[in-house]
Amino acid sequence: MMKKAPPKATRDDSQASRRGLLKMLAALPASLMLASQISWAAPATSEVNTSGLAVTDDTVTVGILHSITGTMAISETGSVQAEKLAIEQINATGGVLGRQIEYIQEDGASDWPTFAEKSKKLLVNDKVAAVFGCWTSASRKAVLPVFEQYNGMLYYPTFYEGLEQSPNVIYTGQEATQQIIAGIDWVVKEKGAKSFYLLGSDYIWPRTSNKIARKHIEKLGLKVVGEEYYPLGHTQFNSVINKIKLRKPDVIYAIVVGGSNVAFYKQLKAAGIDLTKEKPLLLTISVTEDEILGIGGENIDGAYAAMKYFQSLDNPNNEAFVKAFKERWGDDIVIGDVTQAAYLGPWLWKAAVEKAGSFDIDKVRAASPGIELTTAPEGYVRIHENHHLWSKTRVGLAQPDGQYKVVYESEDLIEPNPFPEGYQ
Amino acid sequence: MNHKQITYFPRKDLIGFAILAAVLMLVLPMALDVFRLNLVGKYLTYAFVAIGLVLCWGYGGILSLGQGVFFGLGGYCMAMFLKLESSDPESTKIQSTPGIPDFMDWNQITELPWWWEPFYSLPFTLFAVVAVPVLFAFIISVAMFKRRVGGVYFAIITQAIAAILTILIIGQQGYTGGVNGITDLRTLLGWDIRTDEAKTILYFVCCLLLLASLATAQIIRRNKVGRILVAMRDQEDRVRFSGYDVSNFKIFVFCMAAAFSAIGGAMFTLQVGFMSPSFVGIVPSIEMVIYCAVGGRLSLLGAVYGSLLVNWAKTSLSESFPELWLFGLGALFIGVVLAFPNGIAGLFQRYVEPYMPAWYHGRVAAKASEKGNSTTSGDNVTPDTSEEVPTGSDKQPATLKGGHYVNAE
Amino acid sequence: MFAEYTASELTAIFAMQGFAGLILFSVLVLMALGLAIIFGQMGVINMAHGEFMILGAYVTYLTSNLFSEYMPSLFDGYFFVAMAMAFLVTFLLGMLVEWGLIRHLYKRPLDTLLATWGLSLILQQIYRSVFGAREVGVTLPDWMMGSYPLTDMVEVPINGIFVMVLTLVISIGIYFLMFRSRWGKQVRAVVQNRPMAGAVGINTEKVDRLTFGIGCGIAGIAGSAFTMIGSTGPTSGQLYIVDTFLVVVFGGAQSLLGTIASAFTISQAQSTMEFFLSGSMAKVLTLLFVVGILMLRPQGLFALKIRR
Amino acid sequence: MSTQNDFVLAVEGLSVSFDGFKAVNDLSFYVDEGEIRVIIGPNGAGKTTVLDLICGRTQATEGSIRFRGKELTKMKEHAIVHAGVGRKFQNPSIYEDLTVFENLELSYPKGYTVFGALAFKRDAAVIEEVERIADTIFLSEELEKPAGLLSHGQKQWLEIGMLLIQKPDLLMLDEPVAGMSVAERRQTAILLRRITEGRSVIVIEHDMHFVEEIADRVTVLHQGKVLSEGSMERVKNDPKVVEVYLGH
Repeated sequence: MMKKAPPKATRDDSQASRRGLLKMLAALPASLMLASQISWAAPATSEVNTSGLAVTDDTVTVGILHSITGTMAISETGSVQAEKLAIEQINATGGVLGRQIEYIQEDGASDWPTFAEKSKKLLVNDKVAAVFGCWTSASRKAVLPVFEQYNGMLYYPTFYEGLEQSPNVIYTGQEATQQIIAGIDWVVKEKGAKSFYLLGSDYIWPRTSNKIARKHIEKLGLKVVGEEYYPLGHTQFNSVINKIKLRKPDVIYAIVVGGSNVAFYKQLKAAGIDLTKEKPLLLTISVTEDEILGIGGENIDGAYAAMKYFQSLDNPNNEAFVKAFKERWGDDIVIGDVTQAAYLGPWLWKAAVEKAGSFDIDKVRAASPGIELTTAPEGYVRIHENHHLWSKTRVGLAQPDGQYKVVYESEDLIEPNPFPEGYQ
Repeated sequence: MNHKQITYFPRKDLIGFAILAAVLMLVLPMALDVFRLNLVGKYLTYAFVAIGLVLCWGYGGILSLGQGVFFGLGGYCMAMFLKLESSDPESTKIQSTPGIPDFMDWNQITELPWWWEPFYSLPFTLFAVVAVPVLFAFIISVAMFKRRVGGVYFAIITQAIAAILTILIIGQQGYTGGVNGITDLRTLLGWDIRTDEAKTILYFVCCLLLLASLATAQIIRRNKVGRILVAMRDQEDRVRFSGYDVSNFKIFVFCMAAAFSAIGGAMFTLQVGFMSPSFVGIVPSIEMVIYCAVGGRLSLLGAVYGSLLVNWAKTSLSESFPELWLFGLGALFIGVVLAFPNGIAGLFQRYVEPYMPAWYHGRVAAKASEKGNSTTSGDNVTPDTSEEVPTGSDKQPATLKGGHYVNAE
Repeated sequence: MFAEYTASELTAIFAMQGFAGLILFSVLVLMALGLAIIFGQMGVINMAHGEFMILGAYVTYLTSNLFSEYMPSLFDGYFFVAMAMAFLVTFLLGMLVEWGLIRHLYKRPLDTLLATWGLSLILQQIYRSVFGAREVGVTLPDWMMGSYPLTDMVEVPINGIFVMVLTLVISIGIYFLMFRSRWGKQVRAVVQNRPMAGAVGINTEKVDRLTFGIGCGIAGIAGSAFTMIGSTGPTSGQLYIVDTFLVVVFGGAQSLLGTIASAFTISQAQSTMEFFLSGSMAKVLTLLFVVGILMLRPQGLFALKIRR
Repeated sequence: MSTQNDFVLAVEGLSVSFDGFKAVNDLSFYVDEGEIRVIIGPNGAGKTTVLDLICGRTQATEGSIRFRGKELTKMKEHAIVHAGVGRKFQNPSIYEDLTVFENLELSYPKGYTVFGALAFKRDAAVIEEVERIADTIFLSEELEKPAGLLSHGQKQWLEIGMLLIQKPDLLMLDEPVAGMSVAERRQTAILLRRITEGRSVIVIEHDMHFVEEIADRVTVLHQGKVLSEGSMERVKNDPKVVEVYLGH
């Protein structure tokens, strides 16, 4: 549950007036400003900002663009919290190039044109140095032309279907092949799965993901016994559950999203399919700890999920991250894969800016490939030439308490491959 | 006697149109930067829908909760043309099948579906932008109105149609772009529609089309058809027993509303650069009704101002207080219905118009003085006035009998 | 498609599929009954119906938290308390809404539609502010989840049975309320002839308020029951609205029996088609089927042919 | 039977049932050219339903309605109007938001189709006819008034005027003097006498004095059937009628 945010978070409301003040400061005689610059030992604004971004001598403004109203607010809230946390932590450790990060938060309202409008506002009016945001593919597709036209930088946190590689986006979540292939290989190898039933919500990510899954399953010489899509928001799954019972697949491969998830898992359990018996086994790539909150841990107990991050990951980075996150947003909060990926955004941007020695979008872009983050909660990540992240994939087993137990972790970082040959 | 001639544009309507034209074409372009102007252009595309709703709902008493369907269809037709243009083999050479839209390629479609082919032609597209939604509206309305489905039932069925179309568009993503819609539209006959200059030009095109639509709607409204619509809304049976086939008039006005919405949709696609199924659904369709209600469901000009106002409020409120926005919008729905059923236009007529000088009302001075100030606004309901809002009378506006039950007495 | 299965498997599947249809039927009836009372008897279109349902779900959530906190020993039975609470809360809110909003709009059915839509937006935002944007997980007593195996193949979901029994109880309750109680007589009198009902001493305002309240209260119970099969979030209510209205309209607005019959038709059509087609197409075809029938029979399936 | 074409209206074997209840049951009657026929009967006798059936508002279950040789039962309302049947409702049914002039103009028999209406011109002929009718129905002074502001009696007249302007051959009036003052009632009787020249009229009425004043013949309906028919004098003395209706 979302707790009332501590006073710190109200900062975005007073943003406008503060920025006005800062502009006034910037207009003070240069000599005065010089003094302050020297004292902070930060590079001069004229050096780090040649393209008119919202960078002053002691601040840099970025944008946060997620849905905080509408149907997608359910999913995007975690990302907003993670991005704010990362920004606050960066500020506490001295900011970026000696400048404190300020953010302007906009509401995409779960409506794609609104995303486009707001992204344009952030880029054109507010001249933000980077935007952390978007969740659904549709919202990303809507803002993409805007970012390309006005040359902005978007850090996009969600695992998604791939088939895209924009110079103006850094994809901090996994693209489909990273998530899918490792997961399927694991169930085939460890659980001896031979037949699969593919199920998804009816839109591009589940469809494309299932397409990749099907190709891979068929490549392995195994069988897909059913493939099915339901409209977003569908709440009746009894018929498909019967079909699953009839076809008796070894694995239900489920990419159901949003509110449908809750209905699906509750009805699955009620229909007598006990996932802990693994007959059939359920493998999902769409249910993070965030979703389990709504589903109820007891209803999804025994399902497997393949993604790159689970809150229960056992490493010092993650321990610190989870602790900080709970301190900031409340004890009963959970952290899902996307939330973690969103947390990476500001850190990756900071690293790229510092490597480039400039906030200029072109320089940040040029500096981005090869940027690594050893402090990532998920472990080590590195930005690939194609703007996606090298990352590991893990398989988690859902527990009644709503957490995943990590049962498998890929040995090496998996190379992002947004345009997989032979899978299209 | 002043009933001798029907004037399509009585003086005060003319003044209203002139002011609106001046605001849209002069004041706003001078006052706003391109970004904000483009936003206004986007709001104006909703005004097309609102104008259609004034005719169809305000005058005809037919409430459609599926206007987004026509807005969307018009927009999709335009988007298909633009998408084909931006999908030439050269710029799509990385695809496994170059020359088809990118989303088709992602869905393993290797050949352009036959019904996309005609959209290579701009004249055909412009024709289809209006013809496809109107044809669709025609089919729906013939089926419904010939069977005398009306009022609430019609509203709910249009809602269901919006739901059906949304699911279809999302489900057939290989042909429609699915939930993402048709995105990344770049040029119109080689002219880049994303530049600031293009946006400004498109804004003016949008304004001109809007004014033309307003004029068309005004003529219909002042015409005998307009009076039949009002008559039909109030006493449908009487109209029928005066020898009119009521359903034909309903079909006509519903198709007109669809046509306006479709033009709005096409302009939306051009100005915003994409089209998505989120416009076809139920929520935007109902929101479009509120634009019309806020402006005043009987006022064409009000519809335009209503669309501008609500959207402007939405943008600015959601920039600073996103949580408050839904409260505001909800309160707006309730407030308009409870307190101001005739919206901004009603307030204007009640509180401003009586104080306007005689030249505004367009009467010969003698006539005005002869009538004197006997009633506050009795003049308002003579045939010369622009809106049939019986202000000054304290009864519930008789104009709100929109809902007819199919099987009520 | 059935060639590869044995006869017993097929029977089992058909039995379960029939059962799935019955569950869907109960769900639709439960969703639609409250609306049928409000829309059918009062002519008010309550677009906030879904939000009332979700309110019931949130009340259930709160009650479950309360029980697990203070009375864990009684947790198994909390659901009944939760349903009663859900009814009470939505009933009261319903009466409040009637008093503040609906009663001003009885002559303007299309306007109630807009006003209640506004109300639904406000309620959604309230839920979001109070409960957070995320969905909440309602913990159910163990006995309610899981299934009861009839044979090796045929398993009956317990929550499905629960919903069916609940639907039956509520339907019978409404039947007695509407057709056997004094209040029901008054409601029907007011529906048939408002001035006359007023003249013979029925307090029509009170009847209206109670009717609206009870309609909302039933929505609350439905929402409470739906925590077993669906999600509870600020916008979950919107998922139900189109289906609910179609059920009511399809049945013929003034007939409760019609509502039940239409729920049956729609649920059977949908669950059969879902079995043979993909989910999205089944949904589209069901909606088209309903719209098509409504065009042929605009009064709905069971409307009485009345004298005008 | 063979001579039915001599009648303006021939109703034969007409029945309609609403969910089993027979509101009109095997009803037959004939209206002559130029006749004023008054239909009376106790509440629920099916009077208004008969008018609804004739003008197409309700579909007959059985039987035929022939108007000047044309079968009306299968025709749409507006087509029946075009055939020459006009109908006035029990409650004045006028367009309150339009002026008296516009009310009458809308009933002027021109521009019935959508495109006809779009092309409709308010020419001299229209204005002249509207003013003539307004004069007939005592509303010349009120032409510019919104119809909603008229008195109840004036509204009744306006609706009659809206029928007259259609020039129907058969005029059906449902309780034309209900709610009128004595003076208005007298004026209405004069009006009715004036307008029946050259057309037939069916009137439903409860007011016996008014019925006596205007009726050529009277049909008494009871439980959807003809109970008695003939001159007012004859009907008044029919013992069956006295029993169910006048006797109370």
